[in-house]
Amino acid sequence: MTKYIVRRTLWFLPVLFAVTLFTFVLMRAIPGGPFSYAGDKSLPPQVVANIEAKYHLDWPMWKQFASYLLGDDIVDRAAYEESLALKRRPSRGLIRGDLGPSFRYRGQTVNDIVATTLPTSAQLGLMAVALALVIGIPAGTIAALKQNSAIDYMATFSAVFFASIPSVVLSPILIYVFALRLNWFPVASWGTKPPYFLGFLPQLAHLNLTFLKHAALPVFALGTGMAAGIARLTRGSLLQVIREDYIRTARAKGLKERLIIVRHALKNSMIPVATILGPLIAAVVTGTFIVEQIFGINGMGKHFVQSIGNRDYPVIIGVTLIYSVLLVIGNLMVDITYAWLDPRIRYD
Amino acid sequence: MFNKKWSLLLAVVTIASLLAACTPAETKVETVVVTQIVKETVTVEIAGTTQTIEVTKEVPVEVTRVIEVEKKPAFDDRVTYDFNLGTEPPTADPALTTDTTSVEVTGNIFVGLTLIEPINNDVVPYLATDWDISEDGTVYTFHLRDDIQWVWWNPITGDVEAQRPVTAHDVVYGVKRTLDPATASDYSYVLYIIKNGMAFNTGEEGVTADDVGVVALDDYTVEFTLEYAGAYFPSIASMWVCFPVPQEVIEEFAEKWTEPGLIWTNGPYVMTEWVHGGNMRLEKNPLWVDADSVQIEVVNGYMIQEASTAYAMYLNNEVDTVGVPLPEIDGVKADPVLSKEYYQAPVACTYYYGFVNTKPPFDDVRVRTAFSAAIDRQTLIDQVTKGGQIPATTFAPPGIFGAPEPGTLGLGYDPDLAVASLAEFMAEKGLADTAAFTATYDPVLGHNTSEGHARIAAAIQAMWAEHLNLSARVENQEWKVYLDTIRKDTPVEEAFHVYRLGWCADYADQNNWVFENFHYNEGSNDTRRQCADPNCGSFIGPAEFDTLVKEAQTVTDSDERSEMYARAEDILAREEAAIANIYHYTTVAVTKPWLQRYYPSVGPPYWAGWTLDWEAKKAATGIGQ
Amino acid sequence: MAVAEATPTDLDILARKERSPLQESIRRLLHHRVAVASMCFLALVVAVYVFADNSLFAFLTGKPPQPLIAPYRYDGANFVAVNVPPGSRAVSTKGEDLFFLLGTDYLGRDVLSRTLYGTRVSLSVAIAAATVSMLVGLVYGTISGYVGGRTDNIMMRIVDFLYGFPFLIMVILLQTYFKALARQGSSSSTPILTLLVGAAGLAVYFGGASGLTRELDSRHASLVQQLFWAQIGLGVLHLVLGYFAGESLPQVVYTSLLVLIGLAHLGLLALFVYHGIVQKHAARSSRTLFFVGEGLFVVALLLLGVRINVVGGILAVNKKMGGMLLLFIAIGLINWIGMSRLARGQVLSYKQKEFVEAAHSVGASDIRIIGRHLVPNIIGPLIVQETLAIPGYIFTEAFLSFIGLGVDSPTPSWGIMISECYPAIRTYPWQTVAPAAALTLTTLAFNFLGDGLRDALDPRLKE
Amino acid sequence: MSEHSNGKEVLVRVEGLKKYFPITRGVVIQREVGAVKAVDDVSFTVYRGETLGLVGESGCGKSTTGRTILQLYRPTGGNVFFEDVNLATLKGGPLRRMRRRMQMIFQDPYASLNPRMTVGNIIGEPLEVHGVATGKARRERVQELLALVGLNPYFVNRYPHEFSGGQRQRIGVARALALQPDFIVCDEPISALDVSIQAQVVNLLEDLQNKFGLTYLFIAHDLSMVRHISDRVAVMYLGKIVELTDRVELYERPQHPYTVALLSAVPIPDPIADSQRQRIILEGDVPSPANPPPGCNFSTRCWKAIDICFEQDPPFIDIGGGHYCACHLVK
Repeated sequence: MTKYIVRRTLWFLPVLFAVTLFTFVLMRAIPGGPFSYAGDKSLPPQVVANIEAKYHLDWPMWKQFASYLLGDDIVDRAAYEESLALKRRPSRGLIRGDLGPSFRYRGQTVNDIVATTLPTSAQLGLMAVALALVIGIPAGTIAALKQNSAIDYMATFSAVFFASIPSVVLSPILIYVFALRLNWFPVASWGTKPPYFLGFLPQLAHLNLTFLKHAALPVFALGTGMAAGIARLTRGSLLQVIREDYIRTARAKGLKERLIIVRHALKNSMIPVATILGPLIAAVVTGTFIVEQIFGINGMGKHFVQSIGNRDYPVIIGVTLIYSVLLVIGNLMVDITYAWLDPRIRYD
Repeated sequence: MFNKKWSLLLAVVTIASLLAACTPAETKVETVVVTQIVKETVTVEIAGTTQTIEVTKEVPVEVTRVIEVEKKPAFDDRVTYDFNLGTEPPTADPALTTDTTSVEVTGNIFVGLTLIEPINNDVVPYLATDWDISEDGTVYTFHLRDDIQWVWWNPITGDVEAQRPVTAHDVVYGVKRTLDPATASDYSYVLYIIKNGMAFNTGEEGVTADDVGVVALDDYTVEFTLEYAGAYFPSIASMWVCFPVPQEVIEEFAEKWTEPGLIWTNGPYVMTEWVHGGNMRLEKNPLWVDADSVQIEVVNGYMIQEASTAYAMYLNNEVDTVGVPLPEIDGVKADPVLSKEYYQAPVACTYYYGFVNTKPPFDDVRVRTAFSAAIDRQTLIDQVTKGGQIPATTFAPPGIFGAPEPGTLGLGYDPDLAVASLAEFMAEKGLADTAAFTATYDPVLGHNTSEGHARIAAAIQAMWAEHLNLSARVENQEWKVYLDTIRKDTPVEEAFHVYRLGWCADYADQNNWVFENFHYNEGSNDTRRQCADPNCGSFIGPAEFDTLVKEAQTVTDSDERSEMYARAEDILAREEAAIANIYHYTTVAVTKPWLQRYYPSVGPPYWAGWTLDWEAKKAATGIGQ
Repeated sequence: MAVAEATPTDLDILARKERSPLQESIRRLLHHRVAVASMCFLALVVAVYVFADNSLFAFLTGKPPQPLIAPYRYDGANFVAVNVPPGSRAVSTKGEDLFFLLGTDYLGRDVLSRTLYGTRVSLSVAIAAATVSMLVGLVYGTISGYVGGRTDNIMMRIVDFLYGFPFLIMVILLQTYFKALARQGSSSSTPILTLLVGAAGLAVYFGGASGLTRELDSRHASLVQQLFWAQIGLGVLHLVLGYFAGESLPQVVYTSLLVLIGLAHLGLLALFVYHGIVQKHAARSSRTLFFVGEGLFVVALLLLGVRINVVGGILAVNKKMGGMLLLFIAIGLINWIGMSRLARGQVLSYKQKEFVEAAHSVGASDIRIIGRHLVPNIIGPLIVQETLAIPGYIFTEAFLSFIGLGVDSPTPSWGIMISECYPAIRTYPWQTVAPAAALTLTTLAFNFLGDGLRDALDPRLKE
Repeated sequence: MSEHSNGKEVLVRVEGLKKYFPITRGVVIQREVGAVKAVDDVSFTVYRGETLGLVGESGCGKSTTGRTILQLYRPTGGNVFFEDVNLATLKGGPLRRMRRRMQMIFQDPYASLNPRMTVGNIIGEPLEVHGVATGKARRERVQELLALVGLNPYFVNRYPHEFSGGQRQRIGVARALALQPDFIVCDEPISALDVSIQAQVVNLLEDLQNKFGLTYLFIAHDLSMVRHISDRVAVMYLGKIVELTDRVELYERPQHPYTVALLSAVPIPDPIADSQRQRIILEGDVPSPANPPPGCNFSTRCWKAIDICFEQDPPFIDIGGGHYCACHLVK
């Protein structure tokens, strides 16, 4: 198992390299550069040249990529020395964890941006996933056990219904009803701010009613759709599992129905749920643009969209990479969870 | 098996709650790591001999700040103004500032040499008490006040501490830093009026920072030498690119110097918190020269991008003032309470449609005239934009020096003229009807992807259809791609026939408007005026407009300048019909009754001049109870 | 009157077509009430899709399309009736009496009409993305699973690679790129380099072919000759189309012709290689010349096609479709990954079955085995999966519209309507409610249909 | 056409046939770390018109041998001559043309028929592939074949799931016969069927052999059925043929210890004789074909093994009268 994990982890490297290269090339292929205009004003070419020289955009593409990957000191020692002399941050390279400077937010690095926004998104996302699991699994289980009953139809219908409402519709409705009409929750922003506990958890001092109030609406907006999906999956796979022979055997043994469901059926029916959980967590933890945008949450989601609009190359690659890392880790976790849920699966 | 898991969970929960209960959370140490480059002498032994080597190292310097966090955060009973900044300010460094959000921040924490007074747009003394102009108008000598201090906000105590007075050397440093190519400032070109400014910025051989025409005659006198007599230089001196900045802080912390706890400022406000992308908090500078008259003590700016969300926050009493989103304007005007809080104020910006003057059929002035005159500006404002904007017939809006009164000159809505011009053109080209016109030229109107622009484009498309009886296609492009497309060097086949653009004042002078935008070779000239070929590879030569706006730069008599600009505007909009001016912007905002504010048409809002009835706000919003 | 001239014989009754497994599934599906209701709803949506206006007939007559089911055109602005609530009446500037059942939007466009027209984009995106991802995934997964071994290994590594790619960012990047291309591609000039490559290829090819005709025996030589002239003919046709007919032919016809020609090139080459005549009977030098020249020639012609024709054509079609085509490609291209995994897994399990070996042993070709034996057996789960993925595609379209990367204005899609109007949800709720309801109902229907299909194809689930 | 010394005409000659399945390791770069030697150097001949039985435990490589002969698996080494054509070197079209002359009947009647095709299409597929008959002619031919195997000709439009196991196997036989082949590999065609049905199918096969002069390679693990149908019998153990001779000879005078053990396990339909005979119980498991023992493959389980058995692989030689055996102890 350990060997398997190590091997899979090594496999990350070429994947991440490919993601980096692909994003690097594709975004540079898109017309429009990061600096030719300031707002509506087209800048004189000399000014643009100064800025591009600062960020080494005047280098040939391969060199920019090498510098992004390995750092200025390896790629061009002279330029590295010059940067130091000008008191600039030279690129230390992706291999040393440097995601580069932001072109749009001068003075901030991509690492700064990720450190500020990823935790917020992660808090929102994880709470939403937790909500989805807490609602989805019991709802799906009950629906499966009472198949074709009124409860089942209700649960199934509401699950499909909630899975069919886009969050861009749900979110303004939530704001209108719960914030403006009922005044229960604030309209926007997030209840905690950096520095974060352990780098991503809210500070304990901030963990209070205000935090929960700020979280309530966006978590609900994000969580219901997922809960609906999980409920459907749970129901479907549980229905399949309880028709398997070993469940019949367990019944024949005279085990208590609840025990059968909890100990035998549920665990096995969680495999499809685990499958979607990996990419799902990666997706919500890195931020969902719509919910964060409408609720004014300072998460990473907006950078997925805006960095492309700004042609903020390092931010585009940075957020893409973070997302990819979470995605591959998520997928690995799924595979490991598989092994735990289904002892027949062995990796070696 | 189950019990084990549950007990584990229970244990985790217990520990967590214990942690929560035990953590004193009274003080919190926060460190900002700043990388510094130092040279070190290291002694090493190589093959038995001792050698001294100089080594360059990056040393992370930890700047520690301790923030007191009270257990029960007591209510901060200071006059607090909450508002929405809209976005994360891309920078708080005056040399790198380009956008309005950053200008709002830098304008309130730094002082410029001069100030564009927010009500009348007059250039008034600020850091400079007065200034002398040489006979030929090329040398400006500013005399500075000596009582403005650099201040530093101490993150440990929360106090604002005086560092040293702001001097002429800071101004010189600031100007030269902006022009230094290594700074890579976007707006450095604004300072090209200063002698050798352009040469230094473009790295011309043999030109160094010392050659730039700015010197400190003494600690409180600074002298600018210009390339030519520029009557609008005092306006430029109000801009952020000329701000004095603290050399020692910038050199110590490099790019990170604008972070709260590090930054030195000299304006009415100090920055005390900046959660990037989240919010920014500024507090009154108690050491500010005019501190007694500054009433708002704390300014809290959110960075909510979604206008409808920000508006909902206003309705929920979470911000004190907010721009009204377009779809809400009718509702606000109809609402008995909100209509009293509603205000629309002119802003020095103009929305216009540019014609690509080399792309047929828009290379013919009659077609341009027809398309411009067929736009019913007032109906557009009433039906679509709704914010009480001013219909524009000329380019520069009121409040800009040299701007004619809207509606007096240029070209506005004139359906008869439109029809006549087009008919004349079509008769000459032998086009039977407008269907033939459309089939021949397939005119395309381009705008960057945005709902507001789409609405305006759709409305104007409908107006052209109604008055000229011809259909133009509308295309949109993503912003950066759009900017690439509308440049004058884009191949003409890829260019639109008509493109939309807006322009806002950097400084309150016509030079920033007609010259910088439309001068045939020194302006950006996206309309391709006076181009010898469709792709604008060379020029025909200066026309009357170009001569006028170039000469007006150096004319010192303000009446004469105004007249020259009025003539230039009339040529641009009517005789050449190079562009179709559509409207001058307004701010459309609602403001809570407890806030008294200004709406400056040029430059940032200065909170120092505003007042807020704190008791009324507390009573209305229920905070602090 | 003659009674029963031809009575059906008993034998005919015996030989009647029996119910296939597919028919069984359809029968089960028809007993699934919710699924049937969903299908009825979707049929209605499709009807609206087709008959929102008479563009089908207008295409034939060449007249501009007129609204059919929809009361008005989707882009008909009415400045006399901006933002009016549902059930309002107004008189247009031309004196027409207007009635807006679901109100109007910020330009006075009829919300009902726009919602009805909106089916075109949303449903097209759904169907096209599903088809693209299905086809690509099916072909890729089937090849990978069927060929197996090293090929399978490499192909699956590629899929693993793509699995780590962030789907949404890629769509955003791709769509930004495509949208940027949309204007630039319209005027690309003929690349000199391509022409040079083509000329060089032709020369080398000519040398190789003439060498071959000398060295080969008469039967093979004539084959080479025929091939050569066929290639030249295709090339000339290609160039003529590319240069002269490009403007006058309808883009769709023109583009598909060019693609066909390109494929024909490759097909001829493949045919030739397949027969392997050249390898056996000719001198090495002529052989190399022939193949290098042929390759260069084909590459040059294809490049030429891609540069001035295919891309231009696709962009033109895209423009006609209001920007939808590239959206399909972007969404479909990325969603095939899961499909290919599923297809491969299915192929692997069926490949082991003896009926596949049986087909081999009777000498069936690989194509036949895949087409007749594998695909019909594995297609069921793939269709279910694709149906359940469709709501996701519709949401993706809505999301892309939200960030301004959807179809071009004024073409209405539900996503665009929602994202344009939701800021006004407090003031003019009807502008959001109509498209949101349409979107929700459609995704609901697809979800239920997917559930029903799954039950029908896997009867074990139903008790 | 080669004539064997005994005057019978050779239809299929297998020489040193090998089929190894590689074992690979590695995620990115796959390397071979070993091979499962499913068929390891097998040689024998099949005479025209005879039935050659091939028996052995499951997993010994019988089915692989059959499939490799038909080139369903490409051999790792060795030659397969069909008449004078070496199938192992054929590819593409020529091989496909050869397939008309040799067919296979599969073990599992449920898995060997495509559930999505009608019986008519299943049986007609070979005709279609080789362009023998299309349209009406094809349909008539299919009905003929159905009748031939004892099914109602009007079942052509039915699907496999509507038939019983025995009927399905008849469909499989009909498919194999469609191209009128010379040689049919029967891969345990009856082991998945009920006992009552088994006899019917075997009888059908015998009838067809008589009618069309077919040659069978009859693979089975059931010795009694092989005895019934075969003319000669080959015994396989761990990828190798250990003994090959006449049916009578083999059952009367088995030489190889493995054959002896195998035959001792066959039930005799006489309770007294059955209770009196000596049964040899083999100890241990069959070694892994990925890692066969050095020397004789059977040495690990042979109760007669001597030193040389553990060192040298015994040659497969004729010990007289066409009786082949691979054992150091049998000369």
